[in-house]
This record gives sequence, C-alpha cells and structure tokens, in this order.
Amino acid sequence: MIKPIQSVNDFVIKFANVNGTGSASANNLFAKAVFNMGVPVSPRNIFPSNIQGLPTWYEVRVNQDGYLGRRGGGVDIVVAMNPQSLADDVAAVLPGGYFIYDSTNPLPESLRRDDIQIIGIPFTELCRQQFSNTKQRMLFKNIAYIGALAALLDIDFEVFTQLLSKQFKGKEHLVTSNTTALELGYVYAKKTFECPIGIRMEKSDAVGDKILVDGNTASGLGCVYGGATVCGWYPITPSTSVVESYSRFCERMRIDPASGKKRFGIVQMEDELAAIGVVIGASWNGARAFTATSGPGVSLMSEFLGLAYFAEIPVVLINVQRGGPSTGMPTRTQQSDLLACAYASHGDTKHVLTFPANPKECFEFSAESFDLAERLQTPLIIMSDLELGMNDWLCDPLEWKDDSQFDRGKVLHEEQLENLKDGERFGRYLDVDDDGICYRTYPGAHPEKGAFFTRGTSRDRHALYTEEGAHYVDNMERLVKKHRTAAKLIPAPIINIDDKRHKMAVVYYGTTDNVMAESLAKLEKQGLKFNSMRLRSYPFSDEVAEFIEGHERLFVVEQNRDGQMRTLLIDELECDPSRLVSVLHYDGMAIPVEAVVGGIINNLSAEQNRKTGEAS
Amino acid sequence: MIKPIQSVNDFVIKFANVNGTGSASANNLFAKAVFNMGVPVSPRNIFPSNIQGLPTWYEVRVNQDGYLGRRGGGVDIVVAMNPQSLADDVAAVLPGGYFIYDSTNPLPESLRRDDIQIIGIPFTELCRQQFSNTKQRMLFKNIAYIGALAALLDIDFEVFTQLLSKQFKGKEHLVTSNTTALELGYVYAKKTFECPIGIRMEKSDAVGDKILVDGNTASGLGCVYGGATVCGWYPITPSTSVVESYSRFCERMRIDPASGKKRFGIVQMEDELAAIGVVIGASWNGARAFTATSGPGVSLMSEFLGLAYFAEIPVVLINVQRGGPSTGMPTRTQQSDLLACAYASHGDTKHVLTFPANPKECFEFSAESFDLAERLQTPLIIMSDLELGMNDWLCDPLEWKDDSQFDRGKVLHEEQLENLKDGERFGRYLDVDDDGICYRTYPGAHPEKGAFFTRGTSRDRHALYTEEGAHYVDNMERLVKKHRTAAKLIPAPIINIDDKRHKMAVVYYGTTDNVMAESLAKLEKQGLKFNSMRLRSYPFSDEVAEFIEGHERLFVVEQNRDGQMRTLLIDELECDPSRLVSVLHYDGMAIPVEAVVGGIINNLSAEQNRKTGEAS
Amino acid sequence: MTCVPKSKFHHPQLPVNELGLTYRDYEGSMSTLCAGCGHDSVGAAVVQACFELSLPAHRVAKLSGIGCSSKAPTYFLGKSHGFNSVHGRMPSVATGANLANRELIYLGMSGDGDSASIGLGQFAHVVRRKLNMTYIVANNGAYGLTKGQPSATADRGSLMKGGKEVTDEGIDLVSLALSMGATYVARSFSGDKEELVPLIKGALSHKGFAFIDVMSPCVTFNNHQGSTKSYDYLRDHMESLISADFIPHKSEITVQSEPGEAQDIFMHDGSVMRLRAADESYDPCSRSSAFAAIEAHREKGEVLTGLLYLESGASHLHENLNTVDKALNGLGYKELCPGDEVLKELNESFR
Amino acid sequence: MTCVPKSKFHHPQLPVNELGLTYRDYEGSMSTLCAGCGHDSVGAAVVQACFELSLPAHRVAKLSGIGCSSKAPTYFLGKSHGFNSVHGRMPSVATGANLANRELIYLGMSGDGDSASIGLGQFAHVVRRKLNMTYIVANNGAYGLTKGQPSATADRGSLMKGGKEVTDEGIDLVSLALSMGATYVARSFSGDKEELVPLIKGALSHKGFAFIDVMSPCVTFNNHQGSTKSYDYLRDHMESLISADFIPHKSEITVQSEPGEAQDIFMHDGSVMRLRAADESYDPCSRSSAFAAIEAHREKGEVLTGLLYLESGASHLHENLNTVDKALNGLGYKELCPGDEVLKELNESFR
Ligand SMILES: Cc1ncc(C[n+]2csc(CCOP(=O)(O)OP(=O)(O)O)c2C)c(N)n1
Ligand SMILES: Cc1ncc(C[n+]2csc(CCOP(=O)(O)OP(=O)(O)O)c2C)c(N)n1
Ligand code: SF4
Ligand code: SF4
Ligand SMILES: [Mg+2]
Ligand SMILES: [Mg+2]
Repeated sequence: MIKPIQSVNDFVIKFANVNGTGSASANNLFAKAVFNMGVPVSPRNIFPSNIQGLPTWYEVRVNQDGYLGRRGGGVDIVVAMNPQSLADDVAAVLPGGYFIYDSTNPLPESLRRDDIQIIGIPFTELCRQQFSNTKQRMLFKNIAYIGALAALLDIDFEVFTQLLSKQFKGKEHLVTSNTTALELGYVYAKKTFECPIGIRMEKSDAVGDKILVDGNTASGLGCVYGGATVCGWYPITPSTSVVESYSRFCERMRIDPASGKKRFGIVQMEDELAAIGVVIGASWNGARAFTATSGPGVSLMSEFLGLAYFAEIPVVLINVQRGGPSTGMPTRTQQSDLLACAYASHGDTKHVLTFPANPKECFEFSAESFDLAERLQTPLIIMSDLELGMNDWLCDPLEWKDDSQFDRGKVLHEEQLENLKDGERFGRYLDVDDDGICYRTYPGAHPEKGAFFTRGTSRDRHALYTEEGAHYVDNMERLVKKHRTAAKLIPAPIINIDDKRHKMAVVYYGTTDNVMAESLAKLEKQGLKFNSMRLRSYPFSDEVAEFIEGHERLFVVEQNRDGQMRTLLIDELECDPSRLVSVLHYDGMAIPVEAVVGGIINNLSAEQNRKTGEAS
Repeated sequence: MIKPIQSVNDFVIKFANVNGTGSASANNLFAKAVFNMGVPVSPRNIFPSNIQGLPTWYEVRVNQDGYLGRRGGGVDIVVAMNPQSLADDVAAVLPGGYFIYDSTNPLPESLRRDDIQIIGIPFTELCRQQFSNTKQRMLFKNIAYIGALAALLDIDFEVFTQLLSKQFKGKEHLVTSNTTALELGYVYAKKTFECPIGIRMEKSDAVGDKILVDGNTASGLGCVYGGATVCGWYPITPSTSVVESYSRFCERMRIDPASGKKRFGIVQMEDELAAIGVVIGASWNGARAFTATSGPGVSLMSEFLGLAYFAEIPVVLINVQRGGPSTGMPTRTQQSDLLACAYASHGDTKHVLTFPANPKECFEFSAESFDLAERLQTPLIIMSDLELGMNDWLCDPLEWKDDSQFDRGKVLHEEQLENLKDGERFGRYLDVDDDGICYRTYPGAHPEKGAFFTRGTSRDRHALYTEEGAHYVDNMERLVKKHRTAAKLIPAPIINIDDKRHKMAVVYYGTTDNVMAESLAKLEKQGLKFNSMRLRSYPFSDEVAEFIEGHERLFVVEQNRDGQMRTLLIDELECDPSRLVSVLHYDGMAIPVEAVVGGIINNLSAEQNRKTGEAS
Repeated sequence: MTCVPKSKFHHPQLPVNELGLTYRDYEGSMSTLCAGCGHDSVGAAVVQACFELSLPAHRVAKLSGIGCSSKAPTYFLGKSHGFNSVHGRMPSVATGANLANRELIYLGMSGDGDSASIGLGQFAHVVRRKLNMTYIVANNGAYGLTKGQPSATADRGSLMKGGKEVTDEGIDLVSLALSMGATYVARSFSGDKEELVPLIKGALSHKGFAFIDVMSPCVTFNNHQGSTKSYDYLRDHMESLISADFIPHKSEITVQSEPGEAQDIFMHDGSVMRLRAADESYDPCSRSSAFAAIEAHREKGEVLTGLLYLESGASHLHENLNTVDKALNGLGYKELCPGDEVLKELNESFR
Repeated sequence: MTCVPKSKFHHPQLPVNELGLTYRDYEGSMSTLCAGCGHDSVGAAVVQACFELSLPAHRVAKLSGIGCSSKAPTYFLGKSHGFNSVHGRMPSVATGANLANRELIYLGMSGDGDSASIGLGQFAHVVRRKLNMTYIVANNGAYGLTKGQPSATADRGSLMKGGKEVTDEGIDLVSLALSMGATYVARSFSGDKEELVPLIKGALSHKGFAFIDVMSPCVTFNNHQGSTKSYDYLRDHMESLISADFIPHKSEITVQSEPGEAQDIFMHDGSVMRLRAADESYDPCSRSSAFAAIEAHREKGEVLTGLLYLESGASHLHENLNTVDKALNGLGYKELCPGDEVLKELNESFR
C-alpha cells in the first residue's frame, strides 16, 4: 500500500466535468477560495471546441511558493463528475493521490486502483434529495463537491460564505441555496471521512495584494486605458473575450456623462479582413483603434497588414494564439504564430511584436501599444495565447500613473501646417528626424496644406505615385531604419544574471515565464545554473544581442514545433545557430516544468554522451 | 568629341514609347529579327501600372556570347518616340552611343549632348505622307523606326519580310502595308545617314535550336502537359498570362475530338481566396488543379494554404512575383515573397517552393509540380517573377518524354480498398511507408471503405477529430518527416564546382541565373574565382547542405531587401550566418551584372580594408 | 463505377430501401451538438431524404465551412467523404470539387455566420455560377460555436441573448439566392420534417444550384423571447406557402394533378416535384412572384416557407463551361498530355 | 474646425462658388486613365458637384480600392486626403474612418470588380450597417486595370472583348444595395452629366448610406458590340425614370412643386431633392416599388437610371451605436482614460 500523499498548500487538483452543466462557476469558486486563503493558485480550463455535452476539465495548482506553471505528469486529486471520462480521470491520479467521485453510481470494478485513495460521495443523490427542481439539481451538484472539498482539504468554510455573499450581492436567496449545497457536501464528507485528508490547506499570506484575473480581461482593459476608441472585430476563440472585456469596461467607463452617449465605437464586422480594415481606416483618420483575433484571423489579415506596413498606418492587433496550423486546436494553447506575424504579408515586411507574460503585461502592453503603434506608424502585434488569455492568473495589481499622457506620435495638426514657413513643404514620407519615422497629417486638418494620398503602391517622399526604382529603394531602406528605431522603443527584455560567469542561459517569452522560476530552481538542485532572459518584443534590442553574445549556449524555450523565436533571433542577430538550442513543447497544453527541465537535461546529457563517445 | 561606340552583335538598345500606341508588336518584331539572324537576344518590357498614355520602354540586349542578363548602367542606342520622357531618354545613352528620335518635332536645344550621336528621322511626318488613316499613321510609325534600324544596324531586310509573312499569314494586305512602313524608315535612313552606324549586326549561328518564349506561356503550357484539368484563378499582374496561356493551349489541345467538349475547366473566381479554394476542392476530389497569382493574392491565400498543409491536400500555386510589399510595384520584378510563401499561414507550417530560372524550367517545373504536389500531398509554390514571366527569354527548346506517366501519388482506389484484408483498416493519416506520406482516397471511391472526413482541425491517424495532445504531436512530427522527404524529391540544385579548392562561392536562384555567367566571368577577370550553386527548391537537400558546408564564404545573391533566401538557408541548415553574405538588388528592375559584381567586390574590399585596418 | 453499396446484415424489422439499406446506414457518428439543436434535426432530415431516395451514400460529397452547423455533416452520411473546410469558404471548395468530378452529388451544409457573414461573397458567387449542388444553410441568426453573437441574418430589431438589439439590416438569404440566379430555392424549419424532407429530396434531385434556407434554432444562445429565430417565434410565424411532394422517377405517376390544384414539375431524372400553393396566384416558376411574396410576408413579420422557386432544365456550370461528360478527375495521361510531337511544333512557333 | 478654405488668386473670369473657389480648386492631378474613359467623366461630375455645393474640399475624405476606377480619386479633389486601399476592401476602411471622425464627408469610389467581385461581401455589409457615406461604383462590367476580364456585373449573355459570352449571372448592384438597406439609391451614366451631377450632390448631402451605380464605359476593353456596358449600348438602353434636382438648403424654395408633378424630399440639412418620375405610379420612397421597376426594366433589357430610392431621416451607424456627437478622434486623454482610482477599484474586484 502506497502512502497517501501528504502536503500543505501544495497540490494539483483536477475537476472532470461535462461542458454546459454549470461547473465553471463552482470550480471558479474553489480557485477563489484558495486565493482568499492567501495561497497562490493557478486554475486552468481545459475545454473542448464544442458547446455542450463533452468532457471538460479544470486543473488547479495550489502552491505556497508561488510556482504556478503546469507541473506536468499526474495530479494529486481528481474530482470526477463525468462518467464519459472516468477511466482517464482515474488514470490521471498520482500514486498516493486521491480520487473523489460521484458514488450515486458505483465505480466500475475495473477502474479501481490500489495505489490511490478512492473517495465516493453520492453528489447526485444528495442533491436529488435536497432540491426539487432539475436544473437546481444539476447545478448544485457542482457546489456540493466544492463543499466536500472544504471538509476534505480543511478550507475555512467562512471563506466560501464570504465569496458567495460577494458574488450574489443583493440576491440573498442564491446565497442561501448555494450555501445549502456547499453544506450538503461538507457535512457528508465530514461525517463520512477522516478530514482533512493528507493534502490540506492552511491560511497564509503568500498572496499579498495580488489579483486573480485572466489576460483577455486585462488586455481589453488596457485598450480602454490606452485610449482606443474604435474596435472592429470578428469572434474567434480564444480572442473573443478581449473585445467582450473592452466592451464591458467601455460601457462602464466611457459613457459621456452629459449625453449618455458612447465615447467608443465597436463594430462586429463580417470577417477578419473587414475587422482590420476598420482599424486601418480609423487609425488613418486619427483614432486609436485595435482588433483582436487568433490564428485563422491573422492569416486573413495578412494582405491588410502589408498595406499598413507599407502605407505606414498604426495598427494594434491582439493575437491570442491557439493551436495551429489551420483551424488546428481552437481551444488549446501555443506560441506558433511568430513567423506568420513577424513576416506577415508578401514582399519584404517585418512587423513589431510584443510578448506579454501575465495579465499585468497584457494590460500594460495593450495600453502602451497605442503609443508605440502611433509613434512607429506601423502594425504592432501583441502575442498573447489561450493559456494567458482565458485563464485566471495570479498577478500583481494593475497600476496606472495618473500623470500619463498619450503619445500620439508625429502628427502635424492644423496649426503646425498653418505655420509651415514659405518653402517648407510637408512631405508625408520625409525622414525629417533621421529615425525612419515621418510626420503625418489627419484628413480634414487644413484647407490647403497637408493633404496627401495614402496608398499601398510605391511613392516618393511626397506621397506621389512613382515607379522609379530609386524612390522605392529609398523608402524601403527608411523602413529598415524605422525597424531599428522600433527596437529601441518597445519593451526591453527581462534579464536575470545569476552569475556573470555562467556560460549557459535560457531564453524564453510569454507564458513560458510561468514555469521558469521553478524549472531553474529544479535545475539548480541538479547543479545546473543559468542566466536567463525573457524576451518581451521583436525586433531585438542591443541588450538582447549582448546577452546572446555573452553566452556560449542558450536554450530557447518555446511552445511551438519549429522553434520560431530561435529563427527570429538568428535571422535578426546573425548569431551562430549552433549556440541556440531549442527546447520545445507544443501539444496544446501549456508548457509544464518537466518539459523545460527534461528538455535541457536531455540535451546536456546527449552532449555529454557525444563527448564521451568521441573521447573513447 | 567622343568616339562613337563600335560593336558587332553586342549592344543594348532601348525603345521609348507611349503605352497603348501599338509599339509592342513593332518592338517585338525587332527582337525576333535579331533572333532570326542567329544572334542571342533578350528583350525587356518596362511598363507602367496603367493602360494608356504613360511612358513605356522596351530594352533589348543583343549579345553574341549569350550574356542576356541586364548589363546595368546606360544603353548604347535609344529610339525615342515619346516626347514625355525625352529628357530621361537622352540621359540614358552612354557616351559614344546613339540617340534616334522622331525629328518631326525638333529636339529641344537643352537636350542636345555632344558626346553622343544624334540621329533625327521624321517618322511622324513620313507616315503622315504615306498613310491616310490616323490609326495607321500611329501604328506604322512604330514599324517605320524598325525599318530605319534595319538600315542603321545593317539587319538583313529579308529577315523582316519573312517575319512579317509568317506573322500575317493569310492577311497579305497587312504584309504589304507593314513592308511599306518598314521601307519608309529604311529608305530614309539609308539615304540620309552613313549606314551602318558603328554598332551593327551580323548573321550568326549562336542561337542554335533555341526558342524565344516568355515564362508565363511556358508555365501555362507546363500545366497542360502536367495534366491539370481544373484552374480557379483571379486576374493579377504579372500572373494573368499564365492562365491565359493555359487556357489558349487547352483550347487547342484539350478538346475531346468526339464531342467537341473540353477536358478542362477554368473558372475566373471572385478573388484569390476563392481561387485557391477551387484548387483545394478539386485536388481533394482527385483532379490536378492549379492557380496562379502574385503577392497580394498570396497573402489572401494564406489561410487556405494552412488548411492544405494541415489537411494534406495537393496544391499547385504559381506565384509570379512582383515588387512588394502591399500593392507595391505591380509592374516591376522582385524575389521577395520567399518568407511569405515558405511560412505561409499561422501555426507551424512549412511549404515546398521551387525556383524556375528560365522558361524551360517554367515548363518543366509546372508540369512536374503536379506529380510532386500529389506525391507529397501538400502545397507546392512555384516562385517565378515578372522578369521571367512576362518577358521573352532565349532558351533551350521544350522537351517531353513520350513514355512519361503521371505519378498520382499514394491513392487507394476502389479495387485496393475492396482488397483490404480483414483487420486491415484504412487510416488516412497512417504513416505506412515511414516517409511521412500517407495514403488517401478520393470521394466516391468505394461504397463501404475509405470514406473519411477531411478537416483543418487536429485528428488522429484515422482522421477522427481529437483534441488529444499526443495525437496532435504525432501528426505534426510526421509532417516534419514529410518535409524532409520533400527535400529528396524536388528539383536538385545546379552546382558548378569550378575548383574544389575555392573557398568562396555564390549561391543564387531564379532569374538571377541570367546574369550569373557574365558576372562570374567579369569577376574572374579580376582574379576572383567562385564555385556556384543555383538553388531550385526549398526545403534544401543534403547536396545543398554539403555545398554550403564546403565553402568558407558564400555570397547569396537575391532580388529582395531582406535576404530572404539567406534566412531560409540559415534556418533550415543551421549554418553560421557570418559565412553567408547577402548581395541584394531590389529596385524593381531585374538584377544587373553590375549589382552582382559590384556587390561582391565591395564586400571583399570592405573586408580587405577591415583586415588592413586591423593589421595597422 | 461498378460497385454498388452492399446491403449488410441488419435487424430484420428495420425497413430497407431499394439498395437494401436501412435508415441507420445513412447515419454518421454521434452528434456533439447541444441537445435540442436544430442542426441535428436538419441532419436527420438529410438522412431520411437520402434513405428514401435510395442514394448510394458514398456518391455524395459533404462540404462545409466552420461552425456548429458546419460540424453537422460529421453526424450524417458516415459513408460519404466529407470536407470541413475553413470558415465561410465552402462554396469555392465545392466549386473545385464539382469541377473535378461532375458525377457525384454535392451537398453543402453551412451556417448563417458561415454563409451570410464571412462567406457572403462566396455564397453569392457560387449561386451566380450555377454550380450543380444542394446548399443548405442551417440558419439560427447567430454564431453558435463562438457563443451567441449575432450573425448577418439576425433580423433588425430582434433581440440577442442578453437583450442587445440588432441594428444592422438582416440579410434574407432566400432573396439573395433568388437574385443571384439560383434555380431551386426553398425555405423551411428544422422542426418541420414533413416539409423539409421532400424539399431536400427535390434539391438533391435538382440539376443546378438548389438552395434551402432552414430555420434551425440555437437552443443555447438564440432561443429566447425577442429572438426571431427561436422555436416559439418560428412556430408562430411560419407561413408555408408552397408545399412540395417529391415523387421519385421510378414510381408510376398515377394521378396527374389537376391544374390549379397542384403543379407538377419534372426534374432532369424524370422524378417530379408536385407543388401546392396556399395562395393560388403564386407561381413557383416565376422569380418575381417569389420576390414579391417573400417581401410581402417579410413586411408582415412572417417567415415564408416551402419551395419558393423552381426552374427546371436551366444550365449549370459544367454545361456553361462545356466540359466533357466524363469526370475530369478520371481522365488519363493519354487524354491530357499532348506529347512531344505537339511540343516540337510549338517550339517552332516560338522561333 | 475654425479654418475655412481661402479663396486664392484666380483668373477673374472663372466663376466662383460661395467659398470663393473656382471649379479648378476642386480638381486633382492629371488623369492617367485612357482618353475617353468613363471614369474621368465621373470624376468631373464629382468636381462639379462639390464645386456647386461649395464643399470645403479638405473636409471630404476619398476612399477607394484597386482598379482604374479606384485610381480615379487621385484625379479629383486634390485638397482632400485620399486612401487607395486594397482590392475590394474599401468598405471596411471607410467604416473605420467614419467611426473615427463622424464630422467629415466620406466619398467612396470603386469599380465593379472591386465592389461586385472580390468586394461583394464588404459592399453588402457596409450597406447593411448603414454607414453615412456616398459610395460610387464606376461600373464598366469589366476589369479595366487587368485588361478586360469580365467582372461580376457583366450581364449574362453579353459578349466580352474577343467574343466570349458571359455565362454567370450578372449582379445588379442597385438591387443589392436596396435589399441590404441603402437609404439613397441611384443609377446613372458617366455620359450624362445633367443627370449625374445632381445625384452626386444629393448623395453627398444625404445622411446615411448613399449608393450611386454609374455606368462608366471602359473604352479600351469593353466598348464593343455585344457589350451591354458600351457607350452605344447604354445610350440606346438607358431609361431615365426619376430625374432629380438638388436644391440647396440656402436657396429659397420658391415654387413648391405640385403633387403629381414632382415630389420634394427634404434632406437633413434642409436642402431638397426634387424628383420627377417619368412613370407616375413610381414611388421613390418605396423599396418594393423600386425593386419592381428595376426588375421590370431589366427584363426588357433596359437600364433604369435616376434616383430610384430615397429614405430620408433613417438612422445610420453612429446613431445605431449611440456614439458621442463629437469626433472620436478628437477625444483627449481625460475623456478616454479612466485613471488610477478606477483601476484600484477594479483590482479589488479581481480579488
Ligand atoms: C477565419 C475564422 N474566423 C472566425 C472563426 C471562429 N468561428 C467559428 S464558427 C463561427 C461562427 C459560426 O456561425 P454559424 O455559421 O452561424 O454556425 P452556427 O455555429 O451558428 O451553426 C466563428 C466566428 C473561425 N473558425 N475562422
Ligand atoms: C488582391 C488583388 N487581386 C488582384 C489584383 C489585380 N487587380 C487590380 S485592379 C483589378 C480589377 C479592377 O476592376 P474594377 O474594380 O472593375 O476597376 P476598373 O479597372 O474596371 O475601373 C484587379 C483584379 C489586385 N490588385 N489585388
Ligand atoms: S450552440 Fe447552438 S448552434 Fe451550436 S450546437 Fe448548441 S444549440 Fe446548436
Ligand atoms: S482600361 Fe478601361 S477602365 Fe481603365 S482607364 Fe482605360 S478605359 Fe478606363
Ligand atoms: Mg448560426
Ligand atoms: Mg470595372
């Protein structure tokens, strides 16, 4: 008999449900409870590309040390509420772990395991007795298992009741019925089993002033703070909630108090081509505008992205990446659109990308992206992903400096145009400041001066159509210069020099951040030490180049098949590919710690073997 | 006074016309005449993105040695028929060169140059006297200057009359009137100037059995020979004539003799998304299908390209590249869609590319691409360009082996399905042969077996929908394997090892081939010797890798800004970027010899300076 | 093709069709749509229509875009090849497929988002090219799969879940199909199998572009009050104008209908659509009659159903292109490759 | 905006408008279209309309796609900003531009390939969203810029240059615009300035989506016999049904038209469209009347011109969205950024 797992504030629990049965809010309640006990928590929704009736899981990691990435491997506790997936769910429990199931129907003998603790609670039956209405029976079954967990894991019942009163403020009957359901599970567990089990929770202060929010909510909010007034979009998982969040916050914060009218315009367009068309039209006309999409939408936007690049129109595009290629895995996560975005559209194009790693950065990068896109007059693509966008993350509270201002970039308004001296002639594509960025004017600015024709065809510095090779090259070279300017303005990498003498480093970006501290700690335990760099944007700055130059071997950790960031690094920095080693994970689930640790160790030991082999 | 240029069968002549005035056929007559004298010739149309009334040029290089790329720099002779561009045209003449103009209106004093020979012939006036009808007057003016050239350059008048009778077979009156026009110019020149001038033509046999044809014609013909039966397309310069040629040849060669009906279906679709949709639908259903487009079309096709990659459907796409990004320079040439095509669509995708370098390869690559795409069950993109597609090239005659057969790839037909043994189950994505390529079935093949659902979403080996990470990864890894298989099947590089000991090499592809022999000869005169490799496809084979490995420094010559092939080489072969030096030319005109020679020499002398600097 | 479907062993009580197949043989894999989703009823109607027509299922090609409705083909005709393409672009894929092999039956299944929003262009153009296919839109006025946003067929003034009012003009796909030249145009309701099955049978038997706009409620996101695509609303506002009976070719047409009572329209294969108009003045062979009736009912807030227009014998894409009668995908090397002799002549012409 | 255009020194004999500007001031750069191209006449009509309306040219934004017709905006209103976007996608760019600043006048200029082929989806959707703009299609039934292929408006049965017959159904953009909810719908002929100029003036003054389908022959590729878009064909087959006069707001409307004789429709700014129908039964304020008339003339092979439909006072996109009256692009940091206090509250709600 294997010893049951013992731990305090450190476990992974997985809820197995059927989608469309209302489990989401119950599971969410559990995560919130952990959070409210002051213990770091990271819940993950694993849902099918379907609306109702298929298996869906909610995996929650609870970790006192704040390690919140996916651990990988099995889980400590399963709450199995879905008969369809029972076999898989039993199999997911680690030896010594706990399997909680709805014992209204008996567990098939074949599924029994000796090496785990099996805890049966007749949730369905309990609710059948308690509630008369079918819908209530279905919904409260979920709340009941949360109640049971309160007992089994020793979660303060108070925490739940507080959460419920907060959630259902003003709807007291809901508070009551939910509490009843909670108690149903709680009491049953308490009286039937020895509580708590080996795994339990204790109040802590490891959460501090942190918040629990998903990336898409933060991105949408960032667009409000960044001053976006126009949004054209088309629904697609997992980006839809960015616009939903923007819309919700706008309805609250952007209503003109005098007239009750809206200081924003959101239009659901007929497809993604039209969505980015709206952004381009609005930006050209001097409004801050954005759209959000995912893989297939990015592909459809590529012609327009080329136009924006060449005609130099600001675009803010939030790409919440999912599993590709094609329709791929719409409800899974990946970082596989880097090349498609960096090189989007035919011809020589290079686009600016940023890589947020947590909701706070979603907020900040979204807000700042309008400054950057307008400053650079080019598309800026924020590369989020499903893991970040659609899951709640524990992160630092959002901040805003009230003395901020929008940087609208280089624009000549009526007055400046009026004051142009004789002989001074406005030229849309004149590189006045030698940074590759030119001055633009908004339509309607001045009756006589500053009008020009925007186009995707070659033109001279005064925006006049030309097929003259020299003008074309002049312009294309300036765009390269602008790309270099961009590298100086966009978010700097987060570099951690553990020790200057380390020859090895890890390079990563986006949601991989979530597993990095833990992975490095694990590696360190095995005597392997690394400096590290989290990339936050493309093109790469000198700082990035120096870091790469400064190490002999760099492990580039990515969530895609082809090592796309590594390709960008080599292409842009001209570094020797043999120094950059890919560590990849791309099965659609967020990268787990074991993939990083395993990937690096395997590479090093393979190397070791090679060397030994050579020597022998 | 500069000595007039003297040469035989070696010059560049440029015709300056107004577009829409019928100069094209006259200019073409000139090129054909040179060809028929047995002298290598390469004409180039330099035309605006417009239908009528703007300057257009026709530049013809005549070169006994068969050097037919653009020389670069000025030209030896200009025939100036366009008052709008007179100043530029005078300026284009090399010192010692010849400037022939329509002296019906006097040449402005300001444009006169002392260092060139100015030859005025009143073409308009001559035609006014000879012809009564205005349209004739306009058209025959063009023929008249060809007549004058016959005299000035000593071209056999017979050659023209033969060409005219061939061209206007059965329309004798046209032969007569054209001959009259020719004589008009001929006689005037003969009696007014000392003929021939310093530059002249002599009959030769340097042409052999070569032909003069444009790449798009050859590509269209290749699609006929390759067995394409379905074409969905959307017009766009410079690809339109691929489909026009396919259509023309089909109308001649693909009519069912019994019924008079067509063995092909061409549909002009509403846009490029629809065009490639047709190809995908037809290929899925077992027909050979293709489309042709250019930059903006490629961008629009990118979502569908991802579907074809992931669902593994053959696609033949002929991309006749033009100046990008965006609408860019629609009537100029470039090789700037490599990254957009190789990595087209979101997610981890890699597409197969081929790079024809002359019309013969356009023909062969088009024909073979159907075998390849069906064998590989993936998109294959033929990367032609405007320079190749829309200009007449001197090239070897087209050949076809009559004992060829189509390789339709791995398909299980009714009989094979019927004969599947008990327990053998067809699986669309089973890697039976361990080459990454699976067997497919056509719709309707068998009543009971072989049906499956094609989709862009993740699926297992039996084509069933799944969101299981392991299945997804299994599939994606197989696609990588298939990509490696592709490298073995697609056109091999043309490698020229001048001397095994050379440490330096040039790498190039596509139309750059046209200037390479001459460039290498020029470099050799300066004591610089290179091995060379012309890439003909992507992904790269072992042979390519070995060549790259075998040299210390490789100059990668390309017609784009960002060195896109170099990026692909580094990404795919993992070679050290510092060994690959870009030589780039991308102003929209075909790369001239001087760009290659200059680019390489500049690099080497910069290096030299650096070294000397270091040493001192 | 020499092979025909083999009748398999089956439960003796299940009725069999002419091919000896049961209804079951026409089903697909288990549906993953929401319980009660209209699309499953549409799928069931397709199964029944094909079963009753005794179609060899493998000679049907199912094509779709992306959406709950576009997933539906997985759940019927499991022996047919299917192609779940990309969002809104099924029509072009169908065009290519049809060009490749004119001998199969093409059944497109799409949603209102797929065909009226992102796919409006492709939809309109496939109609005007008169592709020989059956095109079904399972129309719920919303995007089911992305959780309930309004589609372009959501009626102006109707309410979405959450109470937001639709302000854009709703697109009527039936009128659009009519004006783009469809030759078989019908509308029906997923809840009315009686009406729907014969319409599908007629469409599958029609040579030319057959369009059926099936109101197919989304129980999860668009079945509330204020919606004009809910089960309740539709039951209350459907006006079946032209009921249609499909009389297969082989059955003897015993009773020729009396003029005024019903109108018989012969299909290319000899089968007959027998139409009965509720309103006698309605002429199902007149486009303008159809337009006027649709418009009139629309203004009254009613949804007109039935076979609204039928033009028999009109030419379709293959005929317009004058392609050979044989499937293009069946032509061999000899029929396609002109060979070296021809190339030699061509070379000469390039000199 | 405080600035108004300054009248410049000009030839004393040139007539000036209320802003003191001459016709010349409304021109653009020299046209590079073919001599005789209909599009240049359309451009000239725009110039004249703007001149006569005394529009401040810089307050007009010109938007187009790709094609000869889409190039045309370069050749008029040189003082306006212009945006030559990508092929077929001008409507979405116009939507964004309009959202950003409701205070400018939006003039879209497109071709039949641009709007009916590649752009059909965007065209239909911008109409149903009722964007406040004027949308002109210079319709020649062909792709001029790519040398003469048929566009989706080429009529079925007509001949293309080279003699090929068009087999796909031709799209009638006017009917499409009507059915998608356009509130000002007209058709005219580039060769008929008398008719066209007032129609443009009315469209520019209309609040809502104003569509003008201008038959604009391509002299180079589609002006031959057998074409239904040639100058000759159009001159012979145009039927001007509703002639329109534009009476500017400021001019006193002295003679109120008699009923039956003409119908006066007031625009939002107080100006008037005075319509005279050749056929008395025609009601330019009824959509179905318009449909029927268009269809009837189409069947006779005639091309109906004039102001076919006008709905004054309908709501447009900004109104439907209930956006503030001020241009969104003019809102400042204070009006847009909620600030740190609000964020603090939000943080609390995330706990
Ligand atoms: C290019 C692209 N954009 C967006 C999506 C996301 N998406 C999937 S289905 C769908 C809408 C489906 O609506 P409809 O066709 O009406 O089908 P329903 O689910 O209502 O049956 C959308 C927007 C996608 N898959 N691809
Ligand atoms: C995506 C894309 N596809 C194709 C083209 C090539 N193209 C340029 S203009 C044009 C057709 C224009 O037709 P229309 O809108 O009728 O304008 P016209 O020239 O007849 O006035 C096409 C196909 C393009 N520029 N972009
Ligand atoms: S979400 Fe709506 S459309 Fe989709 S399966 Fe459920 S009920 Fe049907
Ligand atoms: S090609 Fe036709 S549409 Fe284009 S400019 Fe010439 S006449 Fe006009
Ligand atoms: Mg729908
Ligand atoms: Mg046109």
